[in-house]
Amino acid sequence: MYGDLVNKLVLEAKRAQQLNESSKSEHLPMYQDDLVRNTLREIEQLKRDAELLKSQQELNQVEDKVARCQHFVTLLCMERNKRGLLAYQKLRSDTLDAMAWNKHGLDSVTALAAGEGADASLSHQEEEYLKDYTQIIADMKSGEFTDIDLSGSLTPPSDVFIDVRVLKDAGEIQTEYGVFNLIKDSQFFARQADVERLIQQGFLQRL
Amino acid sequence: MSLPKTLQQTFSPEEIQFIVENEPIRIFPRITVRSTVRQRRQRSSQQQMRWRLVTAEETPLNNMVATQTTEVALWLALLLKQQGKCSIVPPVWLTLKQLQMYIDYELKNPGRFSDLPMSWLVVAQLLFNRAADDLQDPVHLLRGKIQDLREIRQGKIFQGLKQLNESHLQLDNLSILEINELRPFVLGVMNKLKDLHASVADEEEGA
Amino acid sequence: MSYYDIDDILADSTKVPCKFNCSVPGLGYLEGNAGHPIKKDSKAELPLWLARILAIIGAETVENEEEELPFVELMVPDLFSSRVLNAIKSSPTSLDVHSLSAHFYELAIKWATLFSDRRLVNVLNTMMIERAQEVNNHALSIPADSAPALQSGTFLLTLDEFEKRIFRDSHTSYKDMKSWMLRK
Amino acid sequence: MDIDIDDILAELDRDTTAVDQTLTSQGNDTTVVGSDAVGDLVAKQQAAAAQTAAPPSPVQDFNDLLVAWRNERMCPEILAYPHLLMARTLRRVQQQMEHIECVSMGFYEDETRDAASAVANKLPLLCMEADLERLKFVVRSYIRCRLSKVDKFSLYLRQLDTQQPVPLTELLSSKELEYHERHFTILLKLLNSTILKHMPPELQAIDDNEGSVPMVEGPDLASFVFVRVTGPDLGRSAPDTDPTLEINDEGVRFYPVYIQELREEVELTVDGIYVMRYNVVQELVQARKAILI
Repeated sequence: MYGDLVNKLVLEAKRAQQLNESSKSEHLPMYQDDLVRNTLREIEQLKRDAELLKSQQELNQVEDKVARCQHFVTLLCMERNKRGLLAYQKLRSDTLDAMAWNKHGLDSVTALAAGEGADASLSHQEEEYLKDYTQIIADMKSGEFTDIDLSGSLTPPSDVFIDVRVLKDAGEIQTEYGVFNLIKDSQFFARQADVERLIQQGFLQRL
Repeated sequence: MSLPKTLQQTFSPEEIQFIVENEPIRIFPRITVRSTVRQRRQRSSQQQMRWRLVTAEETPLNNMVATQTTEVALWLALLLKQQGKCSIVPPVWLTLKQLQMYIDYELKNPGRFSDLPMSWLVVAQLLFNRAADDLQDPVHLLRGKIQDLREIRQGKIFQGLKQLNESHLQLDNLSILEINELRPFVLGVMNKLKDLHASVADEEEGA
Repeated sequence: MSYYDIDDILADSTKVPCKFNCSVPGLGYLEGNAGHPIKKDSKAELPLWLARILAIIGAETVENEEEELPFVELMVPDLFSSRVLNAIKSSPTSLDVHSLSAHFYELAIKWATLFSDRRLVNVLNTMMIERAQEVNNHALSIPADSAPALQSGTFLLTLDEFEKRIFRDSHTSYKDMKSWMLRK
Repeated sequence: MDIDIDDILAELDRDTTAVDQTLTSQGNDTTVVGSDAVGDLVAKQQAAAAQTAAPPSPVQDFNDLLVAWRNERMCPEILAYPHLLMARTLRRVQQQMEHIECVSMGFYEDETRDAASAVANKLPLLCMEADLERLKFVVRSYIRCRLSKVDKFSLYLRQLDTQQPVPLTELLSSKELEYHERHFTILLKLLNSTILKHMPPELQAIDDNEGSVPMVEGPDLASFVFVRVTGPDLGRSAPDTDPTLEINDEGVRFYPVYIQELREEVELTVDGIYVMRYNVVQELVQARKAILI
């Protein structure tokens, strides 16, 4: 039945969505290249059917109504396929957006730049998109918003200074406000804004 | 997405706390900051440090005199308290006697909520954790009363959820944190009820 | 409802019984009979996205015919049969909605829209409110650190996608609140 | 209206040794049952505003920003960008950062000279940093929220451009407009290269509302919101000044509203809290007579 293929794609999207919701973070399963391509092929087939119907109709003037019913069915099947394909891709690009706003974006972009993206779960076009979007965010953060750090924490600042513990050795780390020497299991008192990134990256743990 | 899904429909409890922290509260400073005009002139060369703030009134801080009560934003009070520079004057409703009165009211009026301040739960919680020694009554007893109040009110709220409908609800005297906790449920169900009723709305229009 | 909404797309793939009002050659595949025509008055289960449109459009009125039938006629699916509606009325919370359809409410809204079915809306109104109380009780009482779906008893397994979302969102809200209350 | 930076500076630098009138007149801790602290805060700002000249004080601006942030977060549509307020706020953040930097440099110099005053000065610095972080947080969260709506309504906003009573350039900031345009472009590029260009031309549109499911999603203005009715200018002005307020038989002030879809009239009393369809209270929210909570 037409539309079954794209249903698989949408179910795939649903699974990814559920996974992201239950884990409260963003994952992208492998891009379903085959399903996408076969769905596009189905659309081509439908388009040919539609044209065939049209020419038949012009030739032998079959009952108008029947021809139009057939025509509608092919049209609706194409529409359905289009909706499924776009929804699948849109859900993925939304996930990429979310990744770009948090550390995964930085990581994946760095990974891409380092040529590690070859076996990634993203399609080539998605890699491009992620790079472009990361650049848009970078540009948004500059200019009048420079001081705001748009990609900073969305948890309200409750304490300016906090106690942190070092989770892994990382030597000296230069931050905007000074140098930290990160030795595993040591603790120190730091300005939250200074160490936010290091906490996000898993070097430090807030006590 | 530039805003995590969890924050698109509601506030986090931390954000509610942040909102409440901007409300004023009275403190007893343990330091004197106010200097006379003469004093200032004398040390014009060596400038005395002043508060200059962008989210809260700075005047009370710059006029602080030890043991003379003044009113500052809650977050400032908590910060000064943490630094041992003030004690906090607990709000008048935060005593065993007052809380018992509220509890009695809640029990006597199953269909209404007592007019506790909008921020009662947040303020109580913050003062319990960070200014327990400033409270009039033992903190563990106060906690118990607050817990009782919360449970009684929650019971009533849940009773009230049977009234969900597609038109509207009036929820006077619910506090900001109680509202926030309920938000996903109430809005989720009411929006669906609205859609359900909208599905036959056209028929009425025609009738 | 958003074009990109995954749940709406899935709800639309639900098959509903239809009766064809005319014979159409080449549409046999719709009833699993590819290569053959579909005959007038024959029945087929069509996905809602297809059935919904075929049920409202028909041939345009030809001059000498007074009223044109649409291509297909929708028949009441089991989902909204009086048997099910009676079961809902007698005990909404013991009904296994999920086994009826994973998108029960969504479909009901679509169905009610198509047929202006006020009776269905009224039954569902009561059902939704009653079941929602139960969903809420579960969302509140299940411990914050447990995996809710696993040890939830049977009720949570009977939820449709809308109810599941309400459960998940409320559970998260109560959980966040509890951990905020425990914070120092 | 131009923003006069000198006025802001003058405001920030005003002499703080004067006895604050608003302070001595506040004795609200004698009320037994807690009054609404937001209302108190507002009254205080009103008094403060009356004392100083035209430009809003930092605290006033911050409170307006808080309201804008809270409304935006809970509102189904994207609200108009407060251009002047945001310009003042961003400017203030920058100046305060510079100020704190100056003070902290002075503070470290002081330390070598005069240990006692250094300790005394540490506290204000700590407070000022916390204060600034709070302002930055609200701005950040507010902008991120708006961007998520710009994305959600991307196509809708493009169509609005021509027919909207408020032009898009008023609705969004120039940065948001740029973001909108660029993000739409790369999204379209992605959809084009993976899907659209492989389809028949008649199926390539992404703003086609004629199909069985319309493609462009606008805000659902009938969504429910929690709203608190504050009275005129968020309760800063006396109720008598608002001709749209009515008084019922029990002497309670209310705004009459009408739920179009249900043909139902409702009285929204001042200080009441409601769960209501957004389109019913939209005007009250925009006129600062109610706040989404």
